[in-house]
Amino acid sequence: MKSYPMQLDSCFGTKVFSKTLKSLSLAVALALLPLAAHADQLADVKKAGELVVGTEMQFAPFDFLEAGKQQGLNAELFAELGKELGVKIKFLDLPWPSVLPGLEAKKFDVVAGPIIVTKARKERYHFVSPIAEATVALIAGAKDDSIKKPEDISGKTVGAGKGSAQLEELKTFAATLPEKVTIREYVDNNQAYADLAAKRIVAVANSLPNISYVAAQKANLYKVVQPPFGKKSYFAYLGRKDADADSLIAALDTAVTKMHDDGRLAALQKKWLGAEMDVPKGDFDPTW
Amino acid sequence: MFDWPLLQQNAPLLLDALWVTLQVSIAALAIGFVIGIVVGSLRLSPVPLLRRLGGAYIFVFRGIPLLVQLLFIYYFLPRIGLPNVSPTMAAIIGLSLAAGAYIAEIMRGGFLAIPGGQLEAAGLLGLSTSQMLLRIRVPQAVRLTLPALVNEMILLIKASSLVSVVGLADLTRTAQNLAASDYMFIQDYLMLAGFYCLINVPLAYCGSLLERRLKEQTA
Amino acid sequence: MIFDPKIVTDHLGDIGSGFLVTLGTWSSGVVLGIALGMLIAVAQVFGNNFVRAPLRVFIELIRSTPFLVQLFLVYYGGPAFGLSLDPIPAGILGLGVYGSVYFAEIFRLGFESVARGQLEAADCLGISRLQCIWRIQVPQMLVIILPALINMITVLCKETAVLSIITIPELTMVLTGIGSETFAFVETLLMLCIGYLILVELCSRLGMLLESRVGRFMSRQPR
Amino acid sequence: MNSLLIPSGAVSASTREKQGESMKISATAPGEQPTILTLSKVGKSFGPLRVLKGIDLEVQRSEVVCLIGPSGSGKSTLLRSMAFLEEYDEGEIRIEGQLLGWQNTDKGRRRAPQSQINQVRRNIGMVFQQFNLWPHMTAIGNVCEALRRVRRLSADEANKRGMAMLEKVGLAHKANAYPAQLSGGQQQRVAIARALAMEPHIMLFDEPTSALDPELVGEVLQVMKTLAKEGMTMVVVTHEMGFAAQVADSVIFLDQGEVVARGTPQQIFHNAEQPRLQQFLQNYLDRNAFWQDSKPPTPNL
Repeated sequence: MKSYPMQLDSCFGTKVFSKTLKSLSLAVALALLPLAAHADQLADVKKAGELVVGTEMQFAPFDFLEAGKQQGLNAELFAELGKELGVKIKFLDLPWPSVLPGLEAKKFDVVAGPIIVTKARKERYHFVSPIAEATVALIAGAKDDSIKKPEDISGKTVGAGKGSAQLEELKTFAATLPEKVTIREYVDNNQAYADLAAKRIVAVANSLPNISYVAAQKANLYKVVQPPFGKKSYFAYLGRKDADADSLIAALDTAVTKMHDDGRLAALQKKWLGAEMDVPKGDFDPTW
Repeated sequence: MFDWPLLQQNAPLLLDALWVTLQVSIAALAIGFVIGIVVGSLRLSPVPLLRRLGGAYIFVFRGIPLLVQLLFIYYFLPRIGLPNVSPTMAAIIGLSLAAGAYIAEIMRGGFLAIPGGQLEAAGLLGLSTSQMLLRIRVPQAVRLTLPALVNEMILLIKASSLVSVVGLADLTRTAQNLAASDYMFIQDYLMLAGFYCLINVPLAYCGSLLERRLKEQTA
Repeated sequence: MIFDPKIVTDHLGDIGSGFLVTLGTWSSGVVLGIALGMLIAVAQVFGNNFVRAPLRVFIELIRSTPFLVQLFLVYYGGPAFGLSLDPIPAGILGLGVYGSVYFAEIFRLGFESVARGQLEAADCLGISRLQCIWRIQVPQMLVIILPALINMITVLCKETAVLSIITIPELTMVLTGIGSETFAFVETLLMLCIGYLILVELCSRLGMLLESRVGRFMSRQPR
Repeated sequence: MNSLLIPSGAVSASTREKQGESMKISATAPGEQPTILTLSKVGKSFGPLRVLKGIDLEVQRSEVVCLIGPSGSGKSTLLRSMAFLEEYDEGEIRIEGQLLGWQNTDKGRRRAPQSQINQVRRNIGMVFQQFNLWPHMTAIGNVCEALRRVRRLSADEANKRGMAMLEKVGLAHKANAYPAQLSGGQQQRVAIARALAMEPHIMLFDEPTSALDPELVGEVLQVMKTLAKEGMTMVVVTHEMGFAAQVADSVIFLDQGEVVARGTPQQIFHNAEQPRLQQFLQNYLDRNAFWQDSKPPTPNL
């Protein structure tokens, strides 16, 4: 111990502290400078021959691993989009809270997710046409008879993914119930499902496609609480909202619409989400 | 409650991920070691400004959680015009910078443990400051601090469980992904713990062996 | 994009409560960790091999695995073994157990650092082992181990960031939450840096104060 | 350095004996055994190395015994065995008739319970080469600790007795100083006061002046001499031959774990017969003889 003490740093006086703050604020000031470079993102992607997609691999049935291989709707849908654009697709797996900051830092071209289109998000990001319905519902314990309809969560503890639109929807719904609902926020949904199995919470709020898949996989553990409590909403992929990104999003939009028309999208929905879904084509106004 | 076929299926995937974890940890230890020597000797420099500089480095990189540092490097440095690095590079840079702060403190302790007379003797023989650092101080300090450095390696391997926030599929992230699709949370996490032990328990054993040997030599 | 102070002022209440949750879980975890660590160290230094061997295994297992993994196993795996804890108690327990093995190692080195002769002198005077630990070894080793102790306490401070995975609304959870709600990633990340630096700085200040107090007898100057 | 050499019969032990005679008699209360410490066939091994090879020794009440010998002769081990700081593995050590450290059972002997060891050890005071003061306590704190925790005296009582003990070693004015603020000689005097406070019947000194700068040796020896005069039973391991010559009633020369010679200081220092003892004394003289050609300085004790 004596030969390598973990010494207290006596020199960390206020002066150094304030200096540090100064240099940090300098870094911030630099960060605020607008980026000068103007380019066409579609051209860049085509030049590189590769579209980099940020996603989270813990979002079945859209993205998940099976025996170490990526599976789900996203992989197959993007494979089609890649064909349309004539580029290869490269997926990058990140924990959900890192995905949007990563997009803004230009770590990848688009975000798969997919994520629910909301008004606030539409102001910040550029969405591609929706690919699935995302209305929020509850999943509860298979043998829990106390939860038969969404209103039964009144006075109980419920979970949702941290920083998700589903969480916001749940909060809004909970506020309408007679008794206070305790809401736990999970870094990823799977921990919420685990806690549901451990009976710490009575239900988890998530979009219908996700919980339908989970309940189908583990019918002995979970059941979907019908009907969905949320307003009708949709899942979509998204990109950055700046001038250079416009060309790329437009190209993807065209490709999705094409898949819409020729039935490829419907086939994928049926394969992964259990049923065809009626989703708006092109731009639409989200309900919230 | 254990599902053996699944375990056999997942084990090779985790083994691959363990390799990723080891690669970034070893790279970070090597780079962190160099940073540690520089910052550690700055902390002992006779020039007050240099001492301050070393102190500030340690203050920042030891005071901010690694998770936040990693996010900063990955997402915000590119915005201020610094190169847009790959996930692997971001993980290595983040881990090295933090490891450098800890190793600097270890090395400072090691440098201080070298009797001053030795340096006076070296100075009288005409060795330059850098020669003294590389030929006399570093070799001895490393010998003295080897157990602490092994310990630091263990801490680094554990700390690397956070690198998934920059998009690197390390051991922890892989296990989490597996758990998310097979819903065997406990089994997958126990396996994850087992894989960390696979590396760290032998390392810890080496560390205590080295510590005992050092104690015998100096006693 | 501009640093928007409104992000901070709008969420001042949430940030404050996150700060307090971090402070609370951290300090409780530290107290628990030090108490457990002291017990482990005493058992290791004074116990026989039947006590020491299992403790050694426990220490190695805890030291070899990331806190994140341990916390996950305790919280999500606990119910399978009949241990169903609420997030905050689980977090404090996890933090305390994780810290305890490091504290124990620090205390063990501390015990070893008190010269054997002093214990022989106490032995000859008939002072009991327990009295010897409490009156002679602990006060002295405190001075020697204080820097290492403070270091470990600051490490635990940063480990509290991991508590968000078991849904504890601590500082990291709150601020990243605000980040994804308002997309103000820069502001929240900076707030995180500043928040933790304040906590760590507070801790080192306290440590220095303590060091100058408990170490007075080491000085050659009369008071 | 007033007591280094062996004076040729000047201040001898016999002189001191006469001075202390009356006190010694009064110190032995009627009915008490005159023999306070008995060692019979005491042996001790560290692994294959046998450091004590069957030592027999008796110490009478108020007797001062000095143990001398080259380093590695086993003299410190022997002294530490008398306080059971070393577990001797053969023979017996009895203090006032009680067996120290072991108890005999049907299955042979085993270590006595700690309470019993402490019971026997109550009668022993020990002074160490390295003082072994507790650095986080003041001088008076060191002296009072065992009075409070073991003897369970009240703070006032302990303090009163502690101050008396510090007075005795001439350090009452340093009562509130920490060990780091005291010289080596002062620290050793505090250590003596600490041992004396427990009113031991026998004091063991393990090279009490070896760790001191030469100019500080005198003050410690002075305190020990006073103790001897007052009739304290003492066993002293020392390299201070002058002290042994002046104060000891008997001197024991140990070499390689055996008692090679024992006798009065006169017999040991002036009429040494054993070659090993002669060699030891010659080495000692050679090392300390700075007066080669002139007359040795006269000791003024």
